[in-house]
Amino acid sequence: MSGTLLEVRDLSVVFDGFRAIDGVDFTVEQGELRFLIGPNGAGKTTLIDVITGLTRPASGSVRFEGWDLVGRKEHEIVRMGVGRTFQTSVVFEQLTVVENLDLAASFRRPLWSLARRRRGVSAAVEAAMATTGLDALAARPAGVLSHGQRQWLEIGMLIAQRPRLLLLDEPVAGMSGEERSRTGELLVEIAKDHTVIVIEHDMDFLRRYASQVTVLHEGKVLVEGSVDQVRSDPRVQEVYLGRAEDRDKRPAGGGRAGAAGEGRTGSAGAEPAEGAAVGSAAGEVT
Amino acid sequence: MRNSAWRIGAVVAVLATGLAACGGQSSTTGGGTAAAGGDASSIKVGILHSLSGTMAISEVTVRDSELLAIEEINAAGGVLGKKLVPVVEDGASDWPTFAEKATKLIAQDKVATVFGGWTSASRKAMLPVFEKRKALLWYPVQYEGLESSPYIFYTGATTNQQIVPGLDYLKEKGKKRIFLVGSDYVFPRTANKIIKAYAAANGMQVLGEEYTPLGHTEYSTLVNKVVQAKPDAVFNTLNGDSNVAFFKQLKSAGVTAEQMPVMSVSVAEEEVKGIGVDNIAGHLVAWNYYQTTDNPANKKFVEAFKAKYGPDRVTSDPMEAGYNAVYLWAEAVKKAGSTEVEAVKKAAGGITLDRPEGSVTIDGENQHIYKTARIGVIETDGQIKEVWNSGKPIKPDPYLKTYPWAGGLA
Amino acid sequence: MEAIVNQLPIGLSIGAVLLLIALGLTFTFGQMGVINMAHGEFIMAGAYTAYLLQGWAGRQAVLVALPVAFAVAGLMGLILERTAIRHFYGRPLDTLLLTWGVSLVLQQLARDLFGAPNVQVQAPAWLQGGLGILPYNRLFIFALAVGSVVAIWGYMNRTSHGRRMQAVMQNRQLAAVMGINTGRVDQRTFFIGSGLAGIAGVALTLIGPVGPALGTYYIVDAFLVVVAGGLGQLRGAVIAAVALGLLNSYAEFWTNASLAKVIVFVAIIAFLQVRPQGMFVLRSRALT
Amino acid sequence: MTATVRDAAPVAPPAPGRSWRDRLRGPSVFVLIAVLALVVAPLLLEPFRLGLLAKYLCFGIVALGIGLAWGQGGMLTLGQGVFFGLGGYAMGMYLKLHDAGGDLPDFMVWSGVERLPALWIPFENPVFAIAFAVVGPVLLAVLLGSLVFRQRVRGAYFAILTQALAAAMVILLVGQQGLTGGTNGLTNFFDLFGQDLAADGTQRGLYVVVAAVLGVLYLVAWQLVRSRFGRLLVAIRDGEDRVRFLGYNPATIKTITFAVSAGMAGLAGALFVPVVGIISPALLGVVPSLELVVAVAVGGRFSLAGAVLGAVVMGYAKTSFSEEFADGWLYLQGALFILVMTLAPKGIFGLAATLRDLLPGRRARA
Repeated sequence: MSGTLLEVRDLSVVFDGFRAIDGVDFTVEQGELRFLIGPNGAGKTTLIDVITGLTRPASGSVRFEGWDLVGRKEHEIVRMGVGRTFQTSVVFEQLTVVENLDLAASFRRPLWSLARRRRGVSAAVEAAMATTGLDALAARPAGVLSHGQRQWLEIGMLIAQRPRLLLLDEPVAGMSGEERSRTGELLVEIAKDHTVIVIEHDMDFLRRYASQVTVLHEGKVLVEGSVDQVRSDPRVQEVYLGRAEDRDKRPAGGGRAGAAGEGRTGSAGAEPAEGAAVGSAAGEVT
Repeated sequence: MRNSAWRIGAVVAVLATGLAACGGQSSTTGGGTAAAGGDASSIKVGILHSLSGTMAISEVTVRDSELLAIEEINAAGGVLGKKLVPVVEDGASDWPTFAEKATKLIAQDKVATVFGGWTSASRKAMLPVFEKRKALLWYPVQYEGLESSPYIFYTGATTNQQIVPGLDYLKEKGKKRIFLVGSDYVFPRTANKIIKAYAAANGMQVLGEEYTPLGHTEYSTLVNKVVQAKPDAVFNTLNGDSNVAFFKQLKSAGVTAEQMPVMSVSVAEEEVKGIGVDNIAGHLVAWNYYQTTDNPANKKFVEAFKAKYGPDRVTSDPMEAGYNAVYLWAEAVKKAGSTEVEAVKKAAGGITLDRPEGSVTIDGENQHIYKTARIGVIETDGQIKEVWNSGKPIKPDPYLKTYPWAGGLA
Repeated sequence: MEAIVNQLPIGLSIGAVLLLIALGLTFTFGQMGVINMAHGEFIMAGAYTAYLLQGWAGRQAVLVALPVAFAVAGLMGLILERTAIRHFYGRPLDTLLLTWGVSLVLQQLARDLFGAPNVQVQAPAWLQGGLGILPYNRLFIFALAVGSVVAIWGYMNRTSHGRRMQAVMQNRQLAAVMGINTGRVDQRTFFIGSGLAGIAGVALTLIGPVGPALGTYYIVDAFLVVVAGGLGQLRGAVIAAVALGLLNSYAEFWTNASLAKVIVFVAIIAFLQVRPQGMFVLRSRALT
Repeated sequence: MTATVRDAAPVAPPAPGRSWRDRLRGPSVFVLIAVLALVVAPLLLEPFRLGLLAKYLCFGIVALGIGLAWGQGGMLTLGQGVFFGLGGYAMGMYLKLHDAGGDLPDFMVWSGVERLPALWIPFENPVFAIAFAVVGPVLLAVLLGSLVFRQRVRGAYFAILTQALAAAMVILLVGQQGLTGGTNGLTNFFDLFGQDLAADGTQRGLYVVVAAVLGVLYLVAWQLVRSRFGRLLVAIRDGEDRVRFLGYNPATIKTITFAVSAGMAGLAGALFVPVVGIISPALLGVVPSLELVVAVAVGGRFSLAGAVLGAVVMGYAKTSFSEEFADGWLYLQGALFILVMTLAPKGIFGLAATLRDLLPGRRARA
């Protein structure tokens, strides 16, 4: 089955007069693995926030399988088949790995049946554990997991939800090299039978795993195309490499910085060429 | 693992039996041998007031005067040759606690009688306990009437000994247009019902009736309502701390006692200090006793009280009523020759004593007291000067049966 | 019509009282997420400070007491913050219970130190009388509230301490990363927030009872103002206090005091349906 | 916090591969306590103390609900007294009407009410009264919960709102004297289903009923906590917004839990009235509501057993300390509270579990 799964039209998001997203059009086809990149402040996470109902747009539409998502509550959007992870992984530390996964897999159950105890492990949870390689940790509380393991658990929870569209927000941020590779393989594995959108900063990671890439810059779509097309595009180079000189000229940069950027330090230094760009801009729109 | 299971079990078992043992133990220590509490040389009496919580401020003073009475009686040889031993409990300003502690005093300590309570709510909570267990309570505070339990003696004023005389006084002074202000609970609401019936029958006009929650401290709106209504006088049944806020805010709104006197029935010497003499001087109160009441029994009471508790302390109507309660009970016991409840009840009727407020007599029928009504004005030294009294003790009439205008009330 | 005009200044003056008692809370609650149930007892401490100073300053005690009460209540807050609350950041509900324990102890302490009965604080002679329907002492409280707000606003926006405080309020981690000593800022915030309670306490001696239970009469109202105004928002607190004051005065005028309290509660619930985070809210993406 | 609440028996999920001894541990302790409470206590304790214990157990039922809502679900409800009061008043109204036997209840007479208010009429039926004692609080909780949780009001806001609800409720009850008995509340009950309420036998029977109800509700709550619902509740407590992205509406789960805890409080109130003989606004205000939360914290909020234990222990402590030295109670309560919150935030139960882990030899044997 193919066709358009997600269609974003003329989307704008405004925070206190600041246009975080400014007239974005964005389409994802069934079965695609799409990377979303751009410097901090480009509006990547904001775009995902709008798709998943966390942020309301000022104007524009988001259609998923033809249904408009704007105005729906977060959990309703999940129930329609759109799942996501977060930059800073949020798993339930008091619950075990298998319980985390089981909750993710159970939302379609009728409410009254939740009052029963879980007996055994469902197929979806089994599969999610197998895919993410967390089997051995099943009975451990999620609180004791390492950073990488938490990210995998989040991805596992996402798979267990059996969504039709997966949105991953910087899945390899803060990971070690080996963990990155494993996550990349995991991603390829998942992309085989899911439609996936990944936000990522890490160029190296991008080179290795991405096919289709959309570059956002200052709330607008800058370029869209294959990895090589995008890498060779002068505008992209300008945006990424020119930023270092740029930053002193941007008066707005620090203005709202106060409220931003928690947990972002981890992504710096992934690649020397970008370290400057990533580290310099505290102004990821919040 | 099994061991730990049993360890938990054992701890629980020990705890539970400990609890049980504590309960059992305190019951036996409290039990005693004599039928009516105490032993061959002593009689236990219960004192049950709020020693903590919002009511403690008032009730502690009554406890003090009751303990003074017990001390004096013991110094004079006790009752029936036995010393009185007070068992003091804390009602904690919480009505169910009053019921619980009353049960404890009766069932466990087996006291001969209990002196206690202040708020109507605490009395209502204790009433079933005393009636079911056929024990005696002496309740020392003026109250809203409409009650006459066979197991309670009421040594404070009922409505016809305080509110009605207060109204008589206002009428006599030509204060015909009055405004009613009260805390939102039983006493003020009942009192105001009586006041409205009285007003209707006596050509007086009630311009407004306002209630505020207990503990309310924001009176600017209410004061504004009062000021706009321009009454001749205000009849005030506010309780406790609210009086402080009300009088302060009334004063700062420019209302003086000359233009618009406030007649209060819950403000006594003790409260005047907290309100601030500045704010309340010149206003009126209605009670049966003031520290300044002039007679030898009062002189002795005030001196003894200050000697025991310090020269700064003042005496007030409820304190005196509590003090009287102990003496009246002791007298009834002497007359009955026993502390047995039914005998004491039977003996009590008709007992007359000279007390600080003057002559008091127990009405055997409704177990209230004949009391002299006194209207006072608050002086700048914080004392209350009597400006009017009823001349003789008024027969208590808790249901106002002898007042034709009160026909529809109960 | 006359009523509407008459109740307006009364509502504003009730609002001023609400603002004074809630101002400190917007700091401690707003910045640090600390629900300080002992705030009421800091107010009480301020009131007793005025009482104690009477022996020395006589009828001018209220004036003299303002800075002293600020310091006394502020120090109490500082001690509380240093000894207990700093271990509780990020656990606001636990601090609520902790500080309630503290408030119980402080109430009983006041009872033991000053006695259970209310004490009297004499108002200065120059506060006797009034302007139209508003007594001078109400105007004094009004001026005090305005003064406090202006002082706080100036402190927050015109001093480096204040800006640091704002930075911590908006993003604690980032502020820490940027080299702000958040512990120091917290202490200062708690000192000021508690100190404002002390000032409120002095003001309340003009219109209400001074006793061990003083704090309990105001604490719920104070929290409602903060909830309606939004976390840590000075202008939110001001608007909420004035709005609740006006609502209270009109509701009480047309119904009665009991019903007015219930109406205010219902209004706040209804308001939170429209603005669940209070009037003004800091936007943040942080997922909690 | 990562160490979790493993020793709070009902909370910890059954780890796979536990021995049968482990599986029996919880139930055996439960049965032991049940036997102690239902058989041993009525035999050992004299009626007065048994009545007090019944009162503490009523508070234990409320505490169970608080444990569920707060300990598990993170909803700090400072207004549980409201639900307790609703249940208590429902029961009190029935008892009052029953005692009046067709006449007006005594307080209405002296409040000047001439006809039985319509609100009271259904409460002549005991089945309605008892049903209302549970359903009334549940409905109020659903109403409040759906309004408040839907708008994502939570944490401190929720706590303050529930506290204000308690304050408003007291004012409302006190103000409607003819309808509610005002500050006095409802008191002076004589007869429950033909049994004299003052009789020792009736009180003993009531105690057994209270203990049994507590036991049953405990099992229900325990089951709930161990179910997916319970896991979800913990997840919501620790990351409500994240739960939305698992496809659940936290507002629904929270409202249900809040309603369950309200229902428990209501039932406790209904049982409390015949046991203690009074229901008044003083029982459902800000302070008693807070005191129960305190008790739960002291006992150990993360475990249902800890919550119940806390309520019973604090109730007992309050009675015995106020008998010994009344003035000290506030100090003691305050100090205990400060100590528990600073030194043992998981309460007695959590502390006991930690201590037991430290016991030498335990690890070897396990």
